[in-house]
Amino acid sequence: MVLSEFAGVSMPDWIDALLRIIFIVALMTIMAFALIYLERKILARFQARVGPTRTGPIGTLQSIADALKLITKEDVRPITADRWAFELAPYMAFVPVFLVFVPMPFTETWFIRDLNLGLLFVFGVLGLNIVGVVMAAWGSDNKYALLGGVRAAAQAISYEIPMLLIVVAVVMVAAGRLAVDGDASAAGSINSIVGDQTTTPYILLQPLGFFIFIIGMLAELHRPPFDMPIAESEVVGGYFVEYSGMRWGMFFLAEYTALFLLVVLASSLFLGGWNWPFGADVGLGLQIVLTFVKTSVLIVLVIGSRALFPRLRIDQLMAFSWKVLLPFAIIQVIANGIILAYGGADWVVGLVSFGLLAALGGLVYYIMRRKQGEGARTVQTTPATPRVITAPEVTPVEAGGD
Amino acid sequence: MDAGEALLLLLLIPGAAMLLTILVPSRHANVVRWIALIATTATLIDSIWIFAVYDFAQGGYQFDLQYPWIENIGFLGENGISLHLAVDGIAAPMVLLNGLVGFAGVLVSWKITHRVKDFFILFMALFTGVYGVYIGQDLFFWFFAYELAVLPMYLLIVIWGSTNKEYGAMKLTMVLVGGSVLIFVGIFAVFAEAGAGTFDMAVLRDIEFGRGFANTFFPFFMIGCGVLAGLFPFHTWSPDGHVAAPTAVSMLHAGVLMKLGAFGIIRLGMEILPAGTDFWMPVLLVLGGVAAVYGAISAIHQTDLKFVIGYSSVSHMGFVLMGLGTMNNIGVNGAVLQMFSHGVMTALFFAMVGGLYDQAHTRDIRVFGGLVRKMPLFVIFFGIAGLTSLGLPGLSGFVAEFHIFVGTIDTFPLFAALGILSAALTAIYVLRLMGRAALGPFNPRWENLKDLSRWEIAAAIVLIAPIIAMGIWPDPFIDRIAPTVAELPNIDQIGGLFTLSSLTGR
Amino acid sequence: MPPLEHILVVNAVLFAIGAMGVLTRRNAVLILLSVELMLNAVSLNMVAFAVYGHVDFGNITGVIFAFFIIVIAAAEVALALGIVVRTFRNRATANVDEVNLLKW
Amino acid sequence: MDLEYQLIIPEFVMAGLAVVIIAAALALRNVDQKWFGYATAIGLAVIAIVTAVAYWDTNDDFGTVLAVDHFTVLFRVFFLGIAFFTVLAAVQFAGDRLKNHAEFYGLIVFATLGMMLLAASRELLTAYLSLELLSFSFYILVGFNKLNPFSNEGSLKYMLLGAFSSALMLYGISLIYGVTGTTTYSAIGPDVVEGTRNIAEQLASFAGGSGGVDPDGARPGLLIGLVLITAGLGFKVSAVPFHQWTPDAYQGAPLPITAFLSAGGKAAAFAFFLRLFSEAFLPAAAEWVWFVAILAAVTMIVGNLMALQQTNFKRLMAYSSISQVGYLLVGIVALDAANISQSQDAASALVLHLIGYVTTNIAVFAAIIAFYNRTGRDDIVDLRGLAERQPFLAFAIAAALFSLAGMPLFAGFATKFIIFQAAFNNGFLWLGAIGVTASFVSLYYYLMVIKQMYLYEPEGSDRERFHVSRPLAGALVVLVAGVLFIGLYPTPLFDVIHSSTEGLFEQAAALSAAVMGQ
Amino acid sequence: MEDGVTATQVVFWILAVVMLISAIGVVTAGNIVYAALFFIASLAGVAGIYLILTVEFIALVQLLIYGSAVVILILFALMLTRARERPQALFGRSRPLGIAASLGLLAALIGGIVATTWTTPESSAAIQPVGLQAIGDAIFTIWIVPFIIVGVLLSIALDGAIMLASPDEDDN
Repeated sequence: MVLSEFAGVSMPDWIDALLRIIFIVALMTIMAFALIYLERKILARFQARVGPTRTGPIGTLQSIADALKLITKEDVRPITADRWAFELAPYMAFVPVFLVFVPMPFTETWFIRDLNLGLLFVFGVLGLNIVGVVMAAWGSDNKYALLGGVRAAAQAISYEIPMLLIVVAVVMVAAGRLAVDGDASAAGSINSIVGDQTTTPYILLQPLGFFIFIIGMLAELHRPPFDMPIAESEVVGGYFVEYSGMRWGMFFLAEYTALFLLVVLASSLFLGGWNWPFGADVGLGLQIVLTFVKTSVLIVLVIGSRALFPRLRIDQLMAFSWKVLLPFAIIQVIANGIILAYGGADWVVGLVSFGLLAALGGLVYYIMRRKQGEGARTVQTTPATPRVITAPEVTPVEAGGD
Repeated sequence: MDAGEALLLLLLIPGAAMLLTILVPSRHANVVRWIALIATTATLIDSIWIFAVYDFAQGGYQFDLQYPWIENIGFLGENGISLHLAVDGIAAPMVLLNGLVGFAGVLVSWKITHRVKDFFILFMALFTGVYGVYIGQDLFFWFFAYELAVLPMYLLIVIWGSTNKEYGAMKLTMVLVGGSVLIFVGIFAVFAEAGAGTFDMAVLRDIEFGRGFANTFFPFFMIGCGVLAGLFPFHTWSPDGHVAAPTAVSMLHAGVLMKLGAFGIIRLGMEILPAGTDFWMPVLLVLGGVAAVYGAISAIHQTDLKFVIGYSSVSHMGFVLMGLGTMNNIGVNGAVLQMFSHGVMTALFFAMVGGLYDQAHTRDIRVFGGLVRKMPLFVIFFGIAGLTSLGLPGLSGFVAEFHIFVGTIDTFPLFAALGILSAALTAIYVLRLMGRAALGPFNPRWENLKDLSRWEIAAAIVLIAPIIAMGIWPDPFIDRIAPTVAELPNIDQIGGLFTLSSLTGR
Repeated sequence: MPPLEHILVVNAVLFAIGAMGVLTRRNAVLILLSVELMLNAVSLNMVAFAVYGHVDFGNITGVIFAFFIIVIAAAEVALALGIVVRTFRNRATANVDEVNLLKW
Repeated sequence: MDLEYQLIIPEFVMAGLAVVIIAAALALRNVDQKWFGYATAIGLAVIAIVTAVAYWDTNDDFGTVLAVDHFTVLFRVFFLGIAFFTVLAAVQFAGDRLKNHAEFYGLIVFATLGMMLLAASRELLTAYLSLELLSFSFYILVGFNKLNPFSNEGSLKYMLLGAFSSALMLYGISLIYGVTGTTTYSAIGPDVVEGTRNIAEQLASFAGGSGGVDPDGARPGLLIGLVLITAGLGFKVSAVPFHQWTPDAYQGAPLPITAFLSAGGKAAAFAFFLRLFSEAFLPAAAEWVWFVAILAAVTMIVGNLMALQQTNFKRLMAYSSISQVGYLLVGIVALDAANISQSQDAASALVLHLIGYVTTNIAVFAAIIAFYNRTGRDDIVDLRGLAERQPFLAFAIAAALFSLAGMPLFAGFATKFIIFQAAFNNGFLWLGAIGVTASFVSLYYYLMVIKQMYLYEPEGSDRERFHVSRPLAGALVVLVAGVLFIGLYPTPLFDVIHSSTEGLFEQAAALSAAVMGQ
Repeated sequence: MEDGVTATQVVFWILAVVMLISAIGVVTAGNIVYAALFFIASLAGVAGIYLILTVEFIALVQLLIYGSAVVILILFALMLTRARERPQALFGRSRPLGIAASLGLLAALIGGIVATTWTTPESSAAIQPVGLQAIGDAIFTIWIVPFIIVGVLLSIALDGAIMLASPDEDDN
């Protein structure tokens, strides 16, 4: 539909479908390569290095060289690994991410399909890739892989909840605004949400939402400072420690693709996506540029955070999600509900959300101050004992009174 | 006569005594005892009054009293369940019997020191239940009271009993409640079949039940109640229960409770399902006869005093069932008389045995001897009971058994012979008992025995009085019983033969 | 659209498979999975009825029902695993017939 | 859509109460934990009284999902009463032997909330969710003593079988929905008449392969749905053969929860059972009654026979409660499509027996809890000599057990008499006879308990007399008095119940009137 | 119903077969993790059928909720059973009985389904997709009480799971 319009010719459905798939694969590959290159470059700059320079002009072909290396590498499977789980895991991790492309609006008309439930689709499908992670973790028959997998799953699930709640809050705002135009039920579609941000990016209405979304995104992607599942110094490399060659590459590809997709989603939800922020209806070409500018900003932010922040402990990470983000997300949803139900103006929504964000910041600051005040002796440097793995054989407790 | 409140009092006084006792702290044992004594005295007076005032000239049910109880439940009938009380000529002596035995029972129980409070609570519950059965005119209430009478037995035996009490108590309770299951089913069948929408016996009596239905459900009542009356194959709980029970409970049990069975057969079986009597009463007669002989033979073999009396009870209740089985006015009359007579007599027996056992701590006949030297009063009273038991003229037993034999001769002469045989056997064991234990050579082991306490003497006198009264002047009883019996459905009138009531010119 | 009967038969088979799992498995987690299969069959049934019937019935109760069933199922999994974890902490097993202090 | 939220204020207040208790415990860490128990109890009592006063005359519907009629209000008060006594009995127990007290009481309140909603539901989805709310609370509560492997195991088994039974029931519901197109009781009713018409005939014609299936009438799916729902409910009320979880859950659960489970859980399931079967399925009574009757018979027989072999008191009570379920099912069997007033009386009889049974059971458990608080033991032999050590407890237990056995003076006699009479009246003489025989058997094992208390002397190192805490003793006195009152004069209670069951049969009455009119 | 076999029906049967085979895998797999993986496949099949039935919302909810829930499930299965280290008998003794019972259930269900005349629309054209708006409206008006109940229920499930699973100081 979209492509055929773009090409200006009508074509059979199957060709259309094929074209879309090719489009996705191509885009995904390019983006992944670009991201890998960018990350290395940006990180290097942070660390006062120059990064890859040899392959291609200023190292731009480095990613392709990496890919070639991976493809030609021997595919090793540990002898004790579980065959099916080990072999299938990369696909399980990869395919869901691949599917998430479907509702992503790169421009007003450039998307694969404008799903009415696009947001739900993104989260429903993206959540499945954790299955691949767990399969890999378990199938590798490696203690560190398992630890990493367990961490990854726990982390993903924990941060999915505040993220989803925030998306709900955004959808509430969007539905309230769209209802003015007559179709509130379109609020589940990402493109409609973007379309509504012609003058007001939702970051102004839901600053808390943006904050939580970005944090959640980092955690979902196992990006630093939330990279415990794959932290070399803790679990050697996490769930894909036993993988090599292209299978390892698929995990990597999946991760970078997911990064790109979530960033696009964040820019769509909060930064107005393909919109020029001052209301002018810009053309298709500029829309692409706008999308990529906004995503790039976020990408630099994400990559930069790797260099800027130290890694958390796993328990701190979980506590932060459950004890800080989740309550604030819930409060945000309730607040939105109350304000919108009583027809509050947009600026009220924004102000309240900003107030909540300030409160969150204040709370975190207070907690950190208090922790520091307690002195260094309470600082734990090792993660909590992974008792899940080493649980001793427990003899049944003697029968007796309660 | 319309003073039904007197009947209500029979239930209220012991009930109130029970509640009052619950409130008394258990350390005041004497208060408890006195409450019980006062209550039983009051009920005894009430019972006597009812017995005396019952207008035998008028006959039928009197003292009618009806209160609504459980209402508005569609399938329990339009009138629901009512608290309907009344006595007829059969119930009146039974009420008196219960009053007497209960009173005597309290006297005999005076010496109980273990958990006095609990004992009297349960005793009063039992006592109330028995009254309820005698005076209840509503099947629900009747059954309620019947179960209430059975229920405390278990605890009474288990706590205060002796000799294999766990077994005896459990057996007794299970057999009796098992019997009541049959009654329960029978009651519902009758209710459904009658379609009168009431459990009121007064109404149900007037309803003609089909022969087939009656033949099917008569045995539910006959066996269900018969179990309590020691009906032959189901009698084994009775001696075990008697032996295990404490004295007062044995008294009430043998003296009153077993009569409930026979009474139930009259009330539920003969009155409500008369059509079933033709088929089943001969069976009852045969079983009664067998029980009479079997009980007597068993009694001969026993060495434990209580077992002797227990089997003797079976035997005597066999007479009662025989009498009922004759289905003629004299036989049934005799059965009712025997119920009364045996009730008082066996209560006396157990009171005496209890008095002995408390001192001797054994009931083995073989170790006793010459007790008359130490316990003359005991021997006299025991003797009176024994002589009543073997049917000595001048004592109540004779009157009753004579009626039964006469009735049986009229219908089943052969069984009359059986009955007389068993009376003879009774003579054997009673006289053996007397000869061995009371007279005979004195066993020096019993040097320290004392005679009966005054409480026991009082109890014995209370019980002996009606024995002698009925023996020499049975008219007050027969006056009340005979007309009522004559009005029972399906009763053969054989007035031509000898009846004592003819003496009074009726 | 496939005929309603086909969907129902498929669901019945799924339900029966789940029931078989419950009845033959002895590991608590596996029993739980089997129960989830059964619940899936139920929600599919509900949705099928709602979709095929809602022209006539004018309601979408079945869809709502399916939604709630899915939610309940998730809660059930969470709670059941809490209990299983507790069992494992106490007894080091998750097989229901090794958990046999009480007669089964 | 206009929803009258004031109708369900008590439910909201209940949820609020639970949340407040839990939150308060987080805030007030230094307060003696027993005050949370007493606060809960007071809260429940207040809600009960206010509900009874304020809602008794209400007869209204909340949307299509809840009915707030006499039946609802009666059960609201009833459940609140159950919870009240449970909490009262639990205070000392929880203080001595459990942790997380506030959550404990909070979950009890939540479970009660589930019960209240269940009794009010007039729609299958709501009913199912309420049932799950109740069940979930119980799954947790049963395993609440989390370091005790028994508690844990009971919880695990209860949970797994409970989930299985939910699935069965849900499948049945889906079939019902598929056939009738609705999940509202009152709307199911008329369709059921159509759907189950001559099911036997239809099946026969189908089996005969004649292909002559009546195109608009053949709906055996409905019958299968009914059977599955009954089976699922059978699990919830623990009817044989769906009872396997019961003894384990009962034995494993902390004692107050065993009490609550046996009283509240059962009462709620039967409230649901009754409303569903009288409002929705009554017209098809002829089709399902045999199934329920067999269920009842088997339950009574097996429950009692299994109880005979038990040595643990909680397990004994579990089987005893199973057999009680059999008696209660007799009340369902007595529902009669053709005779609405008979049905209503049967329903009232069922509720009466339910109330009697629950009162009695709570009394038993309250007494056992008092005993357990002192001794920490719950085998039957441990009760030895209780009559010496604490005569009042022994009396309360004995009275309650006699009541369960259906002995006169106590609730069990009158209520069983009435419920069996209901079955007799509906032509189920054999079922009533089984019931009577079963309760005769039950007397045996109750007597075995009573024997331990009264016959033997106390054993072991602890033979002193002991005291029962005031609130618990007070609760026991009230309960035993209640047992006696129901046993001696059930009429006033029955009148109340009767007026509350009226609403259940309005629809059926209208239907049958319509049939008569044809 | 339209005549002939439409593409949708083909897809349906493919999904159904996948779903059922995976389901059989769940109940027969000799390894807990495999069972869980089969379960995911089965769930995906169910979600696909939801899509065919035009209820995308339920399909996505299915993926979203089960996706997460099941992953936790597998994790715990991994941690708890250590299937690799200690192979366990995963079937109870009553296996034949269970199979027989479930086959009986299946026969009864299929018999009932086939024998019943279901109310279905004349043609599948009459079948309209169930819109998200309709679902939302229904949940927040008619079904508000169930919705609230589910809310309460989820919180107690969460509370209970945490309370039960969390280690205690006297835990060994």
